Amino acid sequence: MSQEKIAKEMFLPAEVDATKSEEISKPSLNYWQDAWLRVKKNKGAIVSMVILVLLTIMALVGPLLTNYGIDQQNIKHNNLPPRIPVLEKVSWLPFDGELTRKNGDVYNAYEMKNVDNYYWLGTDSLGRDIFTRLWKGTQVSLYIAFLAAAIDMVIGVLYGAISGFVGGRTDNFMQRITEILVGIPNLIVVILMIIVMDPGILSITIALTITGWVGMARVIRAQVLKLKNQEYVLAARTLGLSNGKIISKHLVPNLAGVIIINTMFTIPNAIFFEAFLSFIGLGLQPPLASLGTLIDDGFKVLQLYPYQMIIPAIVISLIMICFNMVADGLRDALDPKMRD
Amino acid sequence: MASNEKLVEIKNLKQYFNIGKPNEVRAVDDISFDIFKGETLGLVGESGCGKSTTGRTIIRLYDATDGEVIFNGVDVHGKKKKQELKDFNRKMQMIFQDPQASLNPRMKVSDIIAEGIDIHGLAKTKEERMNRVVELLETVGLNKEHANRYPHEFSGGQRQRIGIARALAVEPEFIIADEPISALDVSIQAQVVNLMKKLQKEKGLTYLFIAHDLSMVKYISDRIGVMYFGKLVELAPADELYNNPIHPYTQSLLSAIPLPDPNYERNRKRKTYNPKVHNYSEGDNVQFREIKPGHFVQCSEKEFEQYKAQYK
Amino acid sequence: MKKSKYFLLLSLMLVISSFLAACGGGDDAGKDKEGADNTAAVQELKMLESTAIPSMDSVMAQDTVSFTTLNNVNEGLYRLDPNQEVVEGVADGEPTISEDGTVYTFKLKDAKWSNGEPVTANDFVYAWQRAIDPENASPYGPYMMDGKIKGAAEITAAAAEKKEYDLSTLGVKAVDDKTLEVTLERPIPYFKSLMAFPTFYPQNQKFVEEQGENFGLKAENVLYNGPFVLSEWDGSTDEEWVYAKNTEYWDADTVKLEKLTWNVLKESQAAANAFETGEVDITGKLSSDVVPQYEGDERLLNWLEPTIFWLKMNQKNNPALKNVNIRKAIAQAINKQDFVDGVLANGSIVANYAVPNEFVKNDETGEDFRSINGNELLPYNVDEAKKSWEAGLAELGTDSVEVRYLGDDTESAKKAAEYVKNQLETNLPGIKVTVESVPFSVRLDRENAQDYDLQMAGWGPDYLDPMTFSDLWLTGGGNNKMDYSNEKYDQLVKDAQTTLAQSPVERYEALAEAEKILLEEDAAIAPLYQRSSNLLVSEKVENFTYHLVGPEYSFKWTSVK
Amino acid sequence: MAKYLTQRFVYMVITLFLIASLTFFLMKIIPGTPFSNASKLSEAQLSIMIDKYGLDEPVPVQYANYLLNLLKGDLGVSFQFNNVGVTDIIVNSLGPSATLGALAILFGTFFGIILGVISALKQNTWVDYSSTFIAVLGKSIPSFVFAGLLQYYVGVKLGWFPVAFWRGPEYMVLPTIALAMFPLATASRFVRTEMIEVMESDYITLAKAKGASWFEIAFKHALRNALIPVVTVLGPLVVSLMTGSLVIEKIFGIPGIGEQFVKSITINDYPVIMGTTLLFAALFVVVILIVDLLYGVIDPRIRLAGGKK
Amino acid sequence: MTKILEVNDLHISFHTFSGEVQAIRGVNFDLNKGETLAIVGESGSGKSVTSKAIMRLLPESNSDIKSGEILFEGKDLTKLSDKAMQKVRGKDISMIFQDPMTSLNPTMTIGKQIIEPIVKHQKLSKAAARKRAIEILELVGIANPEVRFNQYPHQFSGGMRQRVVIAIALACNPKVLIADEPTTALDVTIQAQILELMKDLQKKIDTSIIFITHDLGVVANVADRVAVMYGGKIVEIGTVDEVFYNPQHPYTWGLISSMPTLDTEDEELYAIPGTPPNLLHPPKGDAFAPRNEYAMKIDLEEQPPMFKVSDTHYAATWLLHPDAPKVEPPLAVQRRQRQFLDIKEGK
Repeated sequence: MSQEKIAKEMFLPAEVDATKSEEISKPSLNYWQDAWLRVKKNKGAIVSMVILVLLTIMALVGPLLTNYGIDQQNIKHNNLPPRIPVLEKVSWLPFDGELTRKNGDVYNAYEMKNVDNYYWLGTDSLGRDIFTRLWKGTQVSLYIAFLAAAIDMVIGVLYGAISGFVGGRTDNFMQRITEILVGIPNLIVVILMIIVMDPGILSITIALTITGWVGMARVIRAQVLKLKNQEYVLAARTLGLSNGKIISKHLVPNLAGVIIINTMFTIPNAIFFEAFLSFIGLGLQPPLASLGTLIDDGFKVLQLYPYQMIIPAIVISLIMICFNMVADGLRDALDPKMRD
Repeated sequence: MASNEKLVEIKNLKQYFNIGKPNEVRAVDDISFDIFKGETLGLVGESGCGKSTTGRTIIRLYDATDGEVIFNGVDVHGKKKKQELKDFNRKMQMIFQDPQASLNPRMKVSDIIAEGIDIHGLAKTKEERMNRVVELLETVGLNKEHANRYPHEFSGGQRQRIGIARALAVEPEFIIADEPISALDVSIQAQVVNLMKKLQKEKGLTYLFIAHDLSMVKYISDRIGVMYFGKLVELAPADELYNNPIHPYTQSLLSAIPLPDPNYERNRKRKTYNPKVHNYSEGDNVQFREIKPGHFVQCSEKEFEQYKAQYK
Repeated sequence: MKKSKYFLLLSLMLVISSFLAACGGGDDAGKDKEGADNTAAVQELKMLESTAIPSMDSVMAQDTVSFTTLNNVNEGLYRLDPNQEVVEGVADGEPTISEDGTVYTFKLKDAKWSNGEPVTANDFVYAWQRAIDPENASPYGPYMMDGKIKGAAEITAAAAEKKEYDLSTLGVKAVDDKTLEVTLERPIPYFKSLMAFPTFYPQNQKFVEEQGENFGLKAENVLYNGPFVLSEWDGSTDEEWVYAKNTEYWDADTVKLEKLTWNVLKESQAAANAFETGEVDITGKLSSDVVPQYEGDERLLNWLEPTIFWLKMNQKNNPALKNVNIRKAIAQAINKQDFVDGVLANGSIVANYAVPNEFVKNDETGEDFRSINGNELLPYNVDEAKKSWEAGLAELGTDSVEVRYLGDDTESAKKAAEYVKNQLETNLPGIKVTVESVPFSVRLDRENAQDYDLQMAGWGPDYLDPMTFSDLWLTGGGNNKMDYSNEKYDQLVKDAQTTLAQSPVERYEALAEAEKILLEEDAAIAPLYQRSSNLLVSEKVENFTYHLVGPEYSFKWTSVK
Repeated sequence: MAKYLTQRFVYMVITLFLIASLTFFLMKIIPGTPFSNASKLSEAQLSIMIDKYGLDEPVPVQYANYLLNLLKGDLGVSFQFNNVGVTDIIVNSLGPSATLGALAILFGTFFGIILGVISALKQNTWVDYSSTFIAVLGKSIPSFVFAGLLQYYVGVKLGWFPVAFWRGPEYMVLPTIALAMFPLATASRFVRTEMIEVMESDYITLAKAKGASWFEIAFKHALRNALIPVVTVLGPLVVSLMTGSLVIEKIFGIPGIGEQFVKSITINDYPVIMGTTLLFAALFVVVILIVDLLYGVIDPRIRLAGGKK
Repeated sequence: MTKILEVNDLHISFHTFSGEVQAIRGVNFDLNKGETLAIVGESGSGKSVTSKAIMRLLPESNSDIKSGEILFEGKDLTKLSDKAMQKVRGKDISMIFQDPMTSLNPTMTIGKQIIEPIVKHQKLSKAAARKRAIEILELVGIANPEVRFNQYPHQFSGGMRQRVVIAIALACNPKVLIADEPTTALDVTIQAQILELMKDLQKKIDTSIIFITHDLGVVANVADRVAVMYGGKIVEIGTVDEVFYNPQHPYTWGLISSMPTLDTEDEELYAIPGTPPNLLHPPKGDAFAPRNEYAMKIDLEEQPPMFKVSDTHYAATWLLHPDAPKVEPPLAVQRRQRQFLDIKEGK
């Protein structure tokens, strides 16, 4: 046994400070820093976040990057496929300005129409630059989505918080109302609202939010009901904290995660719904574009000029995927159940 | 230590939930007892017996259905002005069971502890506030490095001590400890119990100590009350209760506790309790009666005579 | 516990089985799958339509699908042939016309209803009276008859004022079973062609009254006297219906086609797909997005429709549009050629006129109406437009004009809106166009209320005469709705309706003169293009017949190669 | 149970009443006329038609008449089809929509559940990632894009299935797939999350401790519990199918109610709009009720609570 | 005495967000036929992980048996195929969990849950299995078993549920029963009933029990032998009397003296200072050293081996090294050691 080799002095009492074991070696992290660390581990969410930031930046500056205006038409240059300098030389990339006819012939649309310009993502049937319109459309779609999500958030959080916090009869009454609201198919309400109101961004957004907030309200109410009986809230009450302060200091910060996650899921839904409305002809007023209207336009000429649909479809799918991934990632990161 | 001065008088306290509905619950059903200044009153019973509700009703987390809670001669319940309530909140505090749930995860420890200081304006400057927080942290065996941390970085025992520091921040006279140690590991329980005892000595605190761990309750309490289905069935000084349990439920409860003593365990005989044993009939005046000085039992008149004879 | 569980299961089963029942219902429609790749000898075809048949009551019908179906399963006095000529239907030969051209007497053939009863003159009287009867509120009856058939307008007016009226005052009567006499309000040169319109079809009184509420609701609630019968049609919501050859038809020998199956498919691309896979032999009219795919394809059938799209310029609200220079500027600032070539790309042509091309020919000279005025009234000309614009702005004393543009919310209408907005804003400095795309019904509503500045609208004729276009712009005319008024114009059109009614050459010249005033002098509207129809027709189809007014297609002469 | 159902029924009636009223008044606000040929009609004639359809009465009277007729089960007569009752229109066009919807929800939830279970059991493997990818795609690509692609590539290019119409089982394949993508994606995500949670629960550990095989654990023990929360999204899923079917019906030429609805909106056929809205709403509340009852079937705890009520 | 289960040098790690957590760091013990071995320790000490490792119930995705063997009747459970392991579970070794509220499947009737292992392992017909299940329900003291058989867990009280869980565990007369804190979630009176039931049943079916708990009172009640775990290791193991009356490890001292007995009076309780070690970064030497007032320099440097106290009693503390100075254990322990001598003499 090795113990024979142990030197005698090793058996002298050691200086042990028991309080040292109470020291915390990890750096101090607040909730958000901690959540951020978790999100960072989720590669999908991070990549998605970066993509979303890039898309948002592009939505803002993209329309300015070209020399073409959003509504600048050049009918002579219409229906041109994507062509990008340099990349056009790479034969396997779809940026060479070539199109395929129905019978399989491949031809260069730029040569045929005698066009020297480069339209990075091609042009539409009115000869407008798709690159410019794509980012404008992204901007509009994101705007609608964010606005819808923001309105949902405000109404939903307020409604849910009041219902949950006040409780009792108020809660009962408010719950009955939401039950009935839930009983109304939102598609119908949205369509009816859009018909009644003047068409446009605002009415679409309002229509989207008219029933959208119920989901948020329900989640918030459930959370508030749970939180208001948490011991730290009880503790605050025994300390004599007023209701208002309890809401602002204890409930709201703890609801933040849920609100963010819910909002993150609302945004893609709103984008999706806007696209859907465009498709059934209840979309924006021309010449304003959203991703939905762009896809709808492109869908009509899918077989002839596939890029006109595929490009906005890729962007919308990318936005949807990224929001979903980020939302998933945030849910994992913010969900206290996942704490180790 | 314990004096004869009554700090809290609980008179015919009732707390019913869902009144009038089919699922009406009589969580606390007409109980009365006093808590003397400087003592620790233990309250034991099985889960659902109403001991936590009693605590929460006393501190006004619930509005009592009926009855009075007289603190320092003033009824706590009923309509109160904001300032009165605030004063009351300062004097009576609570320690909670779940060290995880009792601290707001979004707040720094310093802010959690200082919450009461802020509410009651006990610190004039930021510096004073911080000094007070550090002082409290040190009182509960933590140090100022911990002030800027968040609750999830602490172990259960540490969190419970933070909870105690929060309660102490407003310098209360009376603390209701609602199962403060039942979620803690054995080795940590002793830390917390020692701390509570120490604080009681130093600050002359009065405790209502709610627990289901009878050996710990016996150790910390001067007197112990036993609850069963919303009623207080027995109340006596700690030793008296353990040595001469009168109510059959108390007897059953005591006989069920395993102790860390194999020899004792080999010989322990468990008694069972069946409420039918009382055989109360309609007219029996079942009341809380004093069998011996300081030893109260819930019983009918007949039982009262019987118990008195038995435990002379 | 148990019981409630089974109850729930049971209710679930019920729901599912009701779904399955509905599923079974769907299967019924799949009877006729044969024929898709049968030999050419089989005289069966499949065609697409954009909506189901709303009505099989010729009196109540008001849309092209109904008219087309009625045209193939029923017949009036006359019908249109593949060359758009009026040929005999139930009428036997030419009518006798009175001196003043207001009384027509028709002799009837021995035609039969599908229940074996003969088609009599009374059937016409009955149907026409039904059509004008305010009780029925037929949308097309008064529209086709008022001002044309004697007494029609009076009946409508009386009913609107809730006064008594007498249906027998309508100028139509059965002299005997085989002789029908029609009295007109005034001479109408195109009256014979009007008789090919389904509103003037006969109806068997006994049958209609027997059927009562059910008349025209399903295949079995209709009587047929045309080349085909509806062998399968389950009512207005049925999206599949079948024509079968009518062996009782007086001219059954001419009819080759045995069976024609119709399906509803609205999406043009889907229609083209179905055509490609051979599921249909003839598509419906295709939207312009799909047409370029078939550029140079022999199966693409293209013809010019007599439908013109123009910008109506409302002079009621916007002071700028009251200014003729401004109107001229707007009318001339839009590059129509680019639009029809680049955006529509479906064979539509530029319209610099208000009466369509290839629409009507002068009965006497055989010349197209357009040959008088040509196609250069108010053409695209940026320089002219700018000049007029400057002048107009100077007159108004302003340097900017804001106009609201009202259009439909269909894809192509939106595209046109975007184009027009862009053209105007590019070519006319200082103009600001706000586009308002609204559903069709809303557009009509706003047109009636004259709540618009510019309106993109189209007009298609219901009978073969330029008057259907010219009378639109009469002062206070029912379709004017833009406060346009020019006495000269009114006078010329009135003359054409009355004094010149029986002198075709002068009549056309008067109408042509009016058109010049409308466009060149007043620039009241800004015509954009004349629409072209496109559909895909399989190579095996022979003598596919389309029409320019009323019903869209005839299959009497169609066969399979 | 009976009391519970009665209570639910009362709520349903209230909801439907509110929707009926809301739709009615919205219809009154909507600009436009139901007469598609209004531009051709003279004013005299228009007034005759307005009179015939009772549109000249004061709005409250119209409302009262509407509600009265509704009570009698009479939804009115369509403007676009001559003399055709709205009830008939609904009855005739509901079949294909219901079939398509039912197929899509069955197909979608069935494969969604399978996909979800597999990816939960094979968490963080390529199986999981690829099923996640499918799910995200299914949720992200608008159904009309998906339908268009399916029609062109599978229908026209490959020629596997008919590209349009509604004549028999083979005609249902493409629209069902197109419509089922969203429920499939949603269900699979939900099942995955729930399965992962359920698989960590004590009773699953106990089942393992009993020696149950993974298959028994997944399908006998876990799935049913994982399905409880999934049932809550079934209601919204059915709605999404109703939403989706408008588009799918349009693209595949299916004579369904969604297509009918959109059409009646564009031509202001008030009675059809109101009738269809009511029907959708009624379907919706019934679906929600069924979902709640399903809840009881799957979860005995709730069944008891429901029974007590 | 025959060894039925042997755990040798078991090392288990978990892979978490923050890194590798060495939950079990070399655990050795054996279980004799018919005995009850109690494993005590605070949360995080590794007692539950050990028991789950025996059943191979650790999550595959993030746990890792790094080394060691678990011998059950001579075969190494760590090397069995999943299929073979399924045959061991429920039949040879079964398990009871802490929370009776969550350890029954809420959507399955009680009967089905009991029948499942019977049908699986004993290949009985449904009817026979049902009969057996009702017998077992009766055995664990459930009245009206015929009715109860078709009920769902939510219709049972906590104590009743735990009886059902026990019934499931004992359905196939297992050779080893692992009870993971089976009474922690129960009230004292129910706890007493369940403990009695378990002892009673153990006698009837002659099974060996590994009883995991942190409640020393329960240990004193049920155990034949006791293993004390700390920081992923067993620090002391011995018969119940040896561990309770003659503890050798300072941690055991702390545990025992931190609990008041009924005669502990006013004196301050002995409290182990500090907090348990973080097994993400286990200390170099004895894991208990930072909280050990008797720590020696070597404690900080090297992990102590198991020193033998008696044939049945071992403890891992350098204090037992011949070179180590003699130290005074806490008062409460001294009191117990005197009691131990009495007991020995009494024997």
